[in-house]
Amino acid sequence: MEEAAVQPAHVHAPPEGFISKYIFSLDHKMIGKQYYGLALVSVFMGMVLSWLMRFHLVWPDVKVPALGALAPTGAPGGLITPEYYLSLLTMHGTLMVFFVLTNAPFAGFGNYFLPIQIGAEDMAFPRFNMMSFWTTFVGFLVLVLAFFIPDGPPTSGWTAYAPLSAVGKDAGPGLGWGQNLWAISIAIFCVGQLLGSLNFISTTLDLRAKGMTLMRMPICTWAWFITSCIGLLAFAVLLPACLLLLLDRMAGTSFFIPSGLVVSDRLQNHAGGSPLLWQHLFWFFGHPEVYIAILPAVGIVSHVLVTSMRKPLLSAKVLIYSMMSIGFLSWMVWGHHMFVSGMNPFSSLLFSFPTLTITIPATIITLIWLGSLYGANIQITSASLFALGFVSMFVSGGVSGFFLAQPSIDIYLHATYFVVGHFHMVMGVAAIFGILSGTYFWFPKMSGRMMNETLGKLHFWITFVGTYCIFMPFHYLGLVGNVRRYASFVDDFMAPLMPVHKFISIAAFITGAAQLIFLYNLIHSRFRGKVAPENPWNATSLEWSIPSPPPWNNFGGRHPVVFHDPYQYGVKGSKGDFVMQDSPEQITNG
Amino acid sequence: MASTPYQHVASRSIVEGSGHSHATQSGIWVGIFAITMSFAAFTSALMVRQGTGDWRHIELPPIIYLNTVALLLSSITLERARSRATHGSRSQLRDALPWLAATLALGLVFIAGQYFVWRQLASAGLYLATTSNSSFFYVFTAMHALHLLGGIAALTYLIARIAPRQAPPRWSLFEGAAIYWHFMSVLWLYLLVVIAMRL
Amino acid sequence: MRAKLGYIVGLAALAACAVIVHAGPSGGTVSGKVTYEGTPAKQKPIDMSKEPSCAKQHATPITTETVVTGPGNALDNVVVYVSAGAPDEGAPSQAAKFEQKGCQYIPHVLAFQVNQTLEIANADQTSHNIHPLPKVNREWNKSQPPGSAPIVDKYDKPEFIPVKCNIHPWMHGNFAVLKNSHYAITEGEGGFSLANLPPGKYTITAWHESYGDQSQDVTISGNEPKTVNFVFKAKPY
Amino acid sequence: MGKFFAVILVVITLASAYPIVTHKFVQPEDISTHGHAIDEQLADTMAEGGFAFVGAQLLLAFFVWKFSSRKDGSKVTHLPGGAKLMVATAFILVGTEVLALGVLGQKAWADVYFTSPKPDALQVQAQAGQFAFYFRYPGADGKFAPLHPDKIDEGNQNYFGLDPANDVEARDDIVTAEMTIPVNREIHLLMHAKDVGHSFYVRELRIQQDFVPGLDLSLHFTATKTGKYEIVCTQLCGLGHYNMKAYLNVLPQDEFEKWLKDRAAEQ
Repeated sequence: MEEAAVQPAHVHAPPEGFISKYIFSLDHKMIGKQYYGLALVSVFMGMVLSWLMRFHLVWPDVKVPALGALAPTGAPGGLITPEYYLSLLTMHGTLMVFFVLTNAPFAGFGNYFLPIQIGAEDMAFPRFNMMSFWTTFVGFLVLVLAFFIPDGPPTSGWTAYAPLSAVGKDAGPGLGWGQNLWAISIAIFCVGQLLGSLNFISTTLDLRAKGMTLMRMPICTWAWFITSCIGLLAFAVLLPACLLLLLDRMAGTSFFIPSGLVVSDRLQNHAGGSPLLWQHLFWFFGHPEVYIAILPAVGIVSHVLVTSMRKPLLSAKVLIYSMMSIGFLSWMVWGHHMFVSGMNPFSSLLFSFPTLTITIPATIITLIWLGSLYGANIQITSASLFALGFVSMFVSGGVSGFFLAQPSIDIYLHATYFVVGHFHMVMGVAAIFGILSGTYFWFPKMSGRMMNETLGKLHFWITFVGTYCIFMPFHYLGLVGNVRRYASFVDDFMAPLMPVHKFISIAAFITGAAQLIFLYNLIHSRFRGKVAPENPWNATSLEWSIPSPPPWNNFGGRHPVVFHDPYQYGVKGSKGDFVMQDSPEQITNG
Repeated sequence: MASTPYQHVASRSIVEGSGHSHATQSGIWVGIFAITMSFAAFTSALMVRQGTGDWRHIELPPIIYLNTVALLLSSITLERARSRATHGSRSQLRDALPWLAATLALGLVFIAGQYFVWRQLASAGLYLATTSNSSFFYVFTAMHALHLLGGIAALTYLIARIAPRQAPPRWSLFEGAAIYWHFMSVLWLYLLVVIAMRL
Repeated sequence: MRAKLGYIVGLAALAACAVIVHAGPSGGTVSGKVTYEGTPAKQKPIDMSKEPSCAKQHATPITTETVVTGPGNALDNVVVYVSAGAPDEGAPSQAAKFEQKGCQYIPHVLAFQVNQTLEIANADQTSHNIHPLPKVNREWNKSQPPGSAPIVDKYDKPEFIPVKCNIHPWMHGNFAVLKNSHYAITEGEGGFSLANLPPGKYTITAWHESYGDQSQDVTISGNEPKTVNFVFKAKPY
Repeated sequence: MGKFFAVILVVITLASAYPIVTHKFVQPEDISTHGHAIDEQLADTMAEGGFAFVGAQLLLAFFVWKFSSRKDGSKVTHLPGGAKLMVATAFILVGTEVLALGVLGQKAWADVYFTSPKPDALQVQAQAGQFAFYFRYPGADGKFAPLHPDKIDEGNQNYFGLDPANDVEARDDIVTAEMTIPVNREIHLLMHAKDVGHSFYVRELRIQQDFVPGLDLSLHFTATKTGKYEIVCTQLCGLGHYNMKAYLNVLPQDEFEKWLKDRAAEQ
């Protein structure tokens, strides 16, 4: 019966040959690694772009001949033009939000570990899974292509507000084919994510091993599941939005473009469109996207923390319910990005309350972490350090969100560096910390080798202090009224703040450089690292019950049966202070 | 935190047979959910856009109602096919074949019909960018047609698999395709109402 | 003050090319004066306060230049050129120079030949953005940070091209891309003179950015001087 | 190593709090009648948020200090009260705080958006376009002439698309690049976007409002202090965004009238 059930369940044969093993692989583990690799490439690209921006802001008249050679129109003679600054800004945001924060914690780790953690041999639809990655990859290529076209990369920011993004090249460089490529790339990306989310949901619902009830799933599995539900809705809305944008740009429709616009002395031939429509559609995706980035990190970090604490969380259930309610609330708050956008002021109030309410589940999550640390026996590893760093970042970024959720304060702080500081901390850096924590934690399982702890810790200290040095001052600048997305501050109210900007830039260069330590550690350990045992962290979830790296069908044909809740730590078990999920032994509290 | 061994080890994925047929089912439903979501987005766009003036109603070519009939018929024929092949054994599937073919044909008729509708509007001088109404009309109908092509592909695949000297397709695939196809009919009815009332 | 200087520099450059190009058999000369009748639109002072680095270069604010007049109803910035009758000529080797100084285009109207090198320089402390708006030629739109090298370009079809700076909306100028070297731009007294025209029948056209163009035919048999005058109708608004 | 983390975190926390506590970075002086409400709201939020920030970070640091790599390793204990305590804290502390602030905050918002300008408010129209603001005063007839996008001619300073040839009303409209207003007089700002989205941000006025193409919004405010302030665009509008600004001159009533007369002469 069980055999009959699971034989067809193994939907693909062991991969033979390079192509089917490494390129068009159906194996969720390889696909997970591919997503992670794509994110790794994107994150370093995005980081270099941010370096160029920070450099241009503080040393606007210093020539960078190399850059001049790379981008002759964008940086003639190595001087970055204002439009190229906006291109860097747009590409940085798009790469980071879509191809890093969505790919790595969700699609990357999720693909690799969700099936294993629920005791499945693969995703429900391996072919969709493969398509999902390669679609995303094409999206990536289309986006990057924008660097190499005469028109230059798009310049309308990652939010691509219409009509700037819709009227075409008259509005400025990068808004011709650059913007087309952006919209096409994001549309393709949406398709990839939809396929992925569909896969995650079906897999979680239907391929759980015997005994793996929903409440016995590890917290990160839950996070991925909730995230895929959010993603399914979010990307299903962004896709139509991008299509309509493309129609406005290429087919002359007027969904987002009103009549009577004069751009570059040219009267635009459109009528009756609504710029706010784009903002509504975009933010209806955009805010949930924030949680698509952060929830998987929350899950990963909880998973790592609980393992390093050697004791269960105060309550995994409460944590999971809090994540759910965040996911649920995320659908009622998109308008808080539009307080000063000309939306009806009454709706601003309607949007501000659910936004403020999100603070409650977020606080619960934080308090659960803190409360669980009490009386714990924290093992300090690179993984747990990044997890603890995440908690700190999550608090810092969350608190500033509390300011922006209030329309009255947002009148002053909207579109200042305060906002930039806020979302970089809570959505950017925090999520990155989650990814890094997950990397140090799962690398042994994924590669069969340990990462170098000394380098890992060095990497942590520089990154942790560095990110605070970069993003805390952003808040101060915002309080003074330093406007974001400015290519330069000459002849300007903001010019006196230049010392702070210099400090930030230097911190950014150092912190960025420190990431090379990580890259080196990653590559070096992959080949030279010391061989990893099956369960190096004495962890309890299913991924640690199989060899490192796992065989192509995860459990080698075995069908794990689950007997316990995921985190049986601080107990008297046969192996030590923990009992694994699939071990039938009785649990006696220590 | 303590839990006794063998406490609720039952989990539907194993007990109720193959998790994968379930997965196909829930996959289809999840997909349907996503599609619904994006058409909801299109509709809300229409609502917002309607508020901003220049709203000129368009004359719907009557063919569109014939197309509707064809699509609804296809759902019926598909049901006939399903009742023929209740458990998906080879012979039952063979009996279902003509009905499947009929469904496929009706689907193609619908697509062709929609094409004529577009031709008629174009000849009436209504193109994609002419008015906001025409824009929405083309977007709605084209997006639906696009999704229906997916269903047509699925039917073609099934028919090919049922053809002789082939391993019969998994029953769950058959059911999945059926659910999707019916959803396409429902979606079309919804769109037709929106189009007739709003555009 | 600086503006005037700029004019002279610009014109000197033009005169220079004229001389070199016409090192050939001398011919007839067509000269005359461009005037207006009626009241031309009032030229308003330009407020550059948003760009302090430019504003402080102008003791008194400069005015718009859409209709620049001289004594005796003279109309300046009119491009007078041979629109028909003269053979097309290859581009001269010198570059036509267009400068952005004090957030103003110098000269306001720049005439040069098809495929002649065009050099656009930024003499200001701020980034400018040059956006010529051609209809038949290839369009481009580039920014020029302070201290960066001149933008070099050429146009391969004859056209009158409005030029604007997106960053400083008041900055507007004109390129006159012409088929041959027989052209002049009126200045001060509104006078012009097209020299060295070999015998033949010519159409002389005068183009003004606000008042459009006028043409007159003239036949030259030897190297006698001919006079052609143009009168444009000025509109108060 | 855990203790080191605790120390670093404490340092970071105090260092982060220092500039705030010592008011190193504060918003410029408020010159509006409604701004104080926003400032108070910001101050309250800063106090409560700051408390939450410092509290949580220090607690984290303390726990990591105390409970990392312990000698008596295997013996883990649990927080008395457990999850219930945490949930209760979250709801009671944060919940009430959030709602309180939420409700209070609405007052400041209402001051700006839910009141209509007095009939005697001075009407000024602001037009945002790539990449400059221009302002229009109705002139002697007190009427704004209609706008004709096709008539826009920037080279001729016709930024709004007025048609003086045909509209008599247009002939006395005063168009300026600086916004000059009388002190202590309510201003009714009519906002019009020429091309793409822009925003009207005056820090000292505690005013920020987007220009939405095709949707003419309006604002009203009263400046209580003479001086020259920066009006900047805060909505990404293209390559010149960073350079899109104008100056706000707040003058005594009489000087304002003189200024307006001089501008009228220039038109």
